[in-house]
Amino acid sequence: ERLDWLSVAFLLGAVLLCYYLVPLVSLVVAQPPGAVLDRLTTPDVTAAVRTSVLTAAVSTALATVFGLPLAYWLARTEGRRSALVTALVVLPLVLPPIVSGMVLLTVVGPNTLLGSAATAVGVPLTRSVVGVVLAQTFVASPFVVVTAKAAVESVDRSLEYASRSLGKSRWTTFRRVTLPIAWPGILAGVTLGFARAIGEFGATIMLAYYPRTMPVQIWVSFTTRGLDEAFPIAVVLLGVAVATLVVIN
Amino acid sequence: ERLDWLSVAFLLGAVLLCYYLVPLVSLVVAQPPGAVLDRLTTPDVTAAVRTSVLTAAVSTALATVFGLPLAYWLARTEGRRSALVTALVVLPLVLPPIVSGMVLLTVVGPNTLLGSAATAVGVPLTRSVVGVVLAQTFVASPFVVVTAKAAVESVDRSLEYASRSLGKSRWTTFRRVTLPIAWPGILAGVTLGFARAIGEFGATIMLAYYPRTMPVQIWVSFTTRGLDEAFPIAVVLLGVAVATLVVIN
Amino acid sequence: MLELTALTKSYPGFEFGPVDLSVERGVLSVLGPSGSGKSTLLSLVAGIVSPDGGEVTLDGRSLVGRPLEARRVGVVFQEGALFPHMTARENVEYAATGRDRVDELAGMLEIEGVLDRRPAALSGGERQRVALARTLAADPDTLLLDEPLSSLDTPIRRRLRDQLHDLFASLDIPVVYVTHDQRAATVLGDRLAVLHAGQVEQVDTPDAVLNRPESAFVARFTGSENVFEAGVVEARGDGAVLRVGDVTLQTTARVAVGTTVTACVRPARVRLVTRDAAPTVPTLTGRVRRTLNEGDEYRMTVACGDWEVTAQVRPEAVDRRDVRPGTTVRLAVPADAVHVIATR
Amino acid sequence: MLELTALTKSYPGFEFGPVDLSVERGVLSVLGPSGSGKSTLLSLVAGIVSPDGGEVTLDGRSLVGRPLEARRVGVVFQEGALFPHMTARENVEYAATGRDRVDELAGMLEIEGVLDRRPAALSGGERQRVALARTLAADPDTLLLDEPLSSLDTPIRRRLRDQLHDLFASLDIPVVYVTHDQRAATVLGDRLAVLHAGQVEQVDTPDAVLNRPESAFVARFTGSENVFEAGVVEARGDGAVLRVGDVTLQTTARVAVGTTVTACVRPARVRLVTRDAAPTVPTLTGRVRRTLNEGDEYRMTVACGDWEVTAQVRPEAVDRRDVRPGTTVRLAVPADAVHVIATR
Repeated sequence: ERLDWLSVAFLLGAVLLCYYLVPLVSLVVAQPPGAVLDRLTTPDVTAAVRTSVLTAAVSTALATVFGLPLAYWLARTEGRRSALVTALVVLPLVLPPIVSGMVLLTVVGPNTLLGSAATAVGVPLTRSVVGVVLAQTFVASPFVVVTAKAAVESVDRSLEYASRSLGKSRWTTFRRVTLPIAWPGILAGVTLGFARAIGEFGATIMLAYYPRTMPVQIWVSFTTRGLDEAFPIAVVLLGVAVATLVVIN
Repeated sequence: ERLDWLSVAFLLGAVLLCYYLVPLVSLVVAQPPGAVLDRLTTPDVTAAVRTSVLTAAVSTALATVFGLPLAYWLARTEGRRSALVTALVVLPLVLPPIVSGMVLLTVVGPNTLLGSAATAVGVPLTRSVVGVVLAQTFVASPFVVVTAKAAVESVDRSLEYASRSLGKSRWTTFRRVTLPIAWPGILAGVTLGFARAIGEFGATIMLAYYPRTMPVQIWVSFTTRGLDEAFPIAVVLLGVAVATLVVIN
Repeated sequence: MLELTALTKSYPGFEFGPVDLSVERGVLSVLGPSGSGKSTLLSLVAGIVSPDGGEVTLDGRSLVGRPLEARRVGVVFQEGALFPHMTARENVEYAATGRDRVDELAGMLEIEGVLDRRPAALSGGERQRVALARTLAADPDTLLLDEPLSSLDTPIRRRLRDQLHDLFASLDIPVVYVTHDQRAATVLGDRLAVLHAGQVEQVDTPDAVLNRPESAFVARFTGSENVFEAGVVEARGDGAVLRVGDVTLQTTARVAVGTTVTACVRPARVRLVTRDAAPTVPTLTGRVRRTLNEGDEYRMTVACGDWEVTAQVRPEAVDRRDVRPGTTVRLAVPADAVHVIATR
Repeated sequence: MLELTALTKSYPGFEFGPVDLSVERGVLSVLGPSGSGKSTLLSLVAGIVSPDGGEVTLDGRSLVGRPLEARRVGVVFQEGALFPHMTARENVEYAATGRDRVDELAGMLEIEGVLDRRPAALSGGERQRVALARTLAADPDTLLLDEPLSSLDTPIRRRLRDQLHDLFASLDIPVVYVTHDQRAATVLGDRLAVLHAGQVEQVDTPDAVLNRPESAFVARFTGSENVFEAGVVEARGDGAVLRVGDVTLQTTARVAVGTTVTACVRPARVRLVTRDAAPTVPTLTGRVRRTLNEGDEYRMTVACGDWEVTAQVRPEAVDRRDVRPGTTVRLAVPADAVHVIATR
């Protein structure tokens, strides 16, 4: 009887694994590599790759610069206030991206105060690279904050106390003790943030259908010219995902 | 100088928090509650809510049934094999949802072996409730596995050894020791999985543009009738996200 | 001089203080069980937590309100708290003013051979010595140590204890040594403070605390296992006679006849009178209940009527037949070994 | 009877065994420093890890290959491993066959008063007693204990040690008591195995291991701090004369003249000869280097020429003037206290 239970459990897990594995393999083998490579150089595809890499890099940089201090503060503060702030950070994480796009539109959309003002000075916040960055930052930065927070929390506080009791300032302590030890975790967070940003679809399509990022281009290709046209970009994004896994492990 | 550094850090964090908070508040106050409530009862909206709740519930159930054994195995196994399997589970997590939709289409799409066979017996795997469930399960189940894995890992193994050395089987040990202790973490994982499933957009729109789930309905409303029509569903999804936060804390 | 005045801190379910303590040059051992407030005391002095009230001064300047880095308080944390991403040398250099100082400290603490290793590659004793070197490298005005010996194996612990003893003698700053181990506290402290439930129960020289405890808690925690209630039946010029059940004991304490006292005797002061000894001293007669062989000594529990007394005796000083459970033996308790803790 | 035969297990960087051990009724203490393989030994017997080779049998049946739950091996884990979501009573009931058994064990281990508490609300000593009750409730065929006393404060540790001593005497199953504490090992074990680097260095009665160690490691780890190399300068009918530097010592060991030996002396066997004593026994003269006051005894390091010897003396047995560092003192080392570990 014990064996039966184990077998069933094993089987269930194996089915789920196959459900992950088979489609991924299928994507890679569905099309001859030559055809995929050829299509990689079409103008639509190269433009999308350029837009995505640029915007994801900027979003990740913003998320890191604004997110790291917040992560440190959350990791080193206890009590209600910090729990509330953590909840606020996690909220964009559990919010459907399409809703994230909507809520951003209510603030930076073309008919809003902010949106029209920005358009007037020549920096439209929607249908622009800025719009893509705004969408990606909203969706991806919580990953950076949450992961970096966990990384800082894993650094024993007594190491920080030890450093400061040796006469070193908070800043020196952060730079020479906390940061180097938390670095692998922070790097994982930044990498996850980049992966999330470059794959962002729901919020981006609401804020900036154009200029097309890779996910939006997949959608456009799929709806206008069928699945085949979307393959090269999908393979690129799969490559980014695999690279992400390699970095965070 | 130390003060300056702290102030700048504080400022950066505060800006990011505002970037999360302002749009969320804006969503809620942008429209008079009465108008939102009125639109909640239109047939499009109620159909979308029904489809989403049903499919997300089924997907979460599938993710739990198939994912828990896998999570337990991953939590209690060390070495290369387990690290590889973990990577495979995390891959759908870092893969852009639109790509997830694509890879699923290569296996269950209408022109595939599996897809056409299923359609022949009357269970189409795309443009159907089944399609929605397939998309949601692929995207949401890794959340369940990863979170449940962490929950089981946090249960001290010596408790399991103690139970078994008292003559209790693995199954009894799991049921009476591991599961009750890991329960809050597992529940958090299941809740996160549900939130992810109900908010799924990229993969769903590839596999099943119809029947419309809430996120797809937002997109359709937005493109065909403007932002206003999308508000009630967005508020519902925001409510789900907040409820998720409450459960996992 | 390090001075704590009316220091208080409250946590949910735990009140620390008010605590008054002072350490001039020399070592103050703070001894207490887990949960007695030892860590709180250290955290308050180091600046890791802020007190609710009271004052901490070091050489006259107030420390309260100052950040850790401005206190010049050196702390050796329980597991060393070495920076894991630096070698032992880098750890010490992090704090040191010059390279010479690193080499000097490495020589003093005998860690020259392990300076290029990361903390993970050090043994427990090496880790603690590197931590000590790092703390001293910052040239602190006082030194706090948090149970540095607790996780070490006996021979290494004993060796490091010897080294600490010699090191402390060479320092001329106040040292606070926090521990739950009575031996370490006694050996290393010039004075000994016993902490219990957030309060200092007694501060004195180790000998005074061990032999003249001021509370039953201090008595038990410092090894006076025989704590008992007794009636005073006779007063004498040189002390009094106590009665415990049907046993009579002499004490050098001057207590009034008719009062009830709480008294204690260290097991090491109870002697087993050999079979053939002449009954020159007053003895008690009892039956051996349990004998534990601790290696260099026997720890015997003897029932004298309804008073159960523990004696710690040297194997070479007793007849082996006398240590068997069930045997009837004679015990001698010197009058100056019977310490009266409290009268009522 | 529990029997381990040629048991081996290798880990990266650590080889356990081959180990042979057997325990009939009674208690085997396994003493060793951290990293010596104590946990591995326990895990192999309990079935938590599988051996690479060798055999474990309990009352004749082989345990190797059997899952934990089929072994009937009771384990008391280091911190108790109580189920945190159950009360103490539920923990014991989890393993027990009947409610009567729970009450009986609760009475025996004096935990009746805390049965309705969750583990988090128990003190360290209570936790260990509940864990013990839970293990015994399953009615095991052998009992393994992993350092159950190590995290307790001294008075509670001593009390639980006494209880364990009495409890073990009442059990008629083999008991393996694993510890790094020489006193606990000596007190509780009928026999004592010393583990070092995955190997059993010696198994014997506690007295034999302490007084006649078979290796320098065993000597040091069991408290014979004075381990030294000496030349045999004279053989006698009742032993030999050893020379350490410029000091002469007598031993009862029969060793050949001209050989070099490794010998040891327990500090407790070195006597400080009082100033006014007649020089009837052969004595060494030396200068006191360091004196540590451990409370009930002084631990003195005395330099006799270039031989440094540690003596553990009772305060009441010495002249207080003799314990000051720098003083010249006389020491007596009885011939039967000088144990020869090895010749070469």
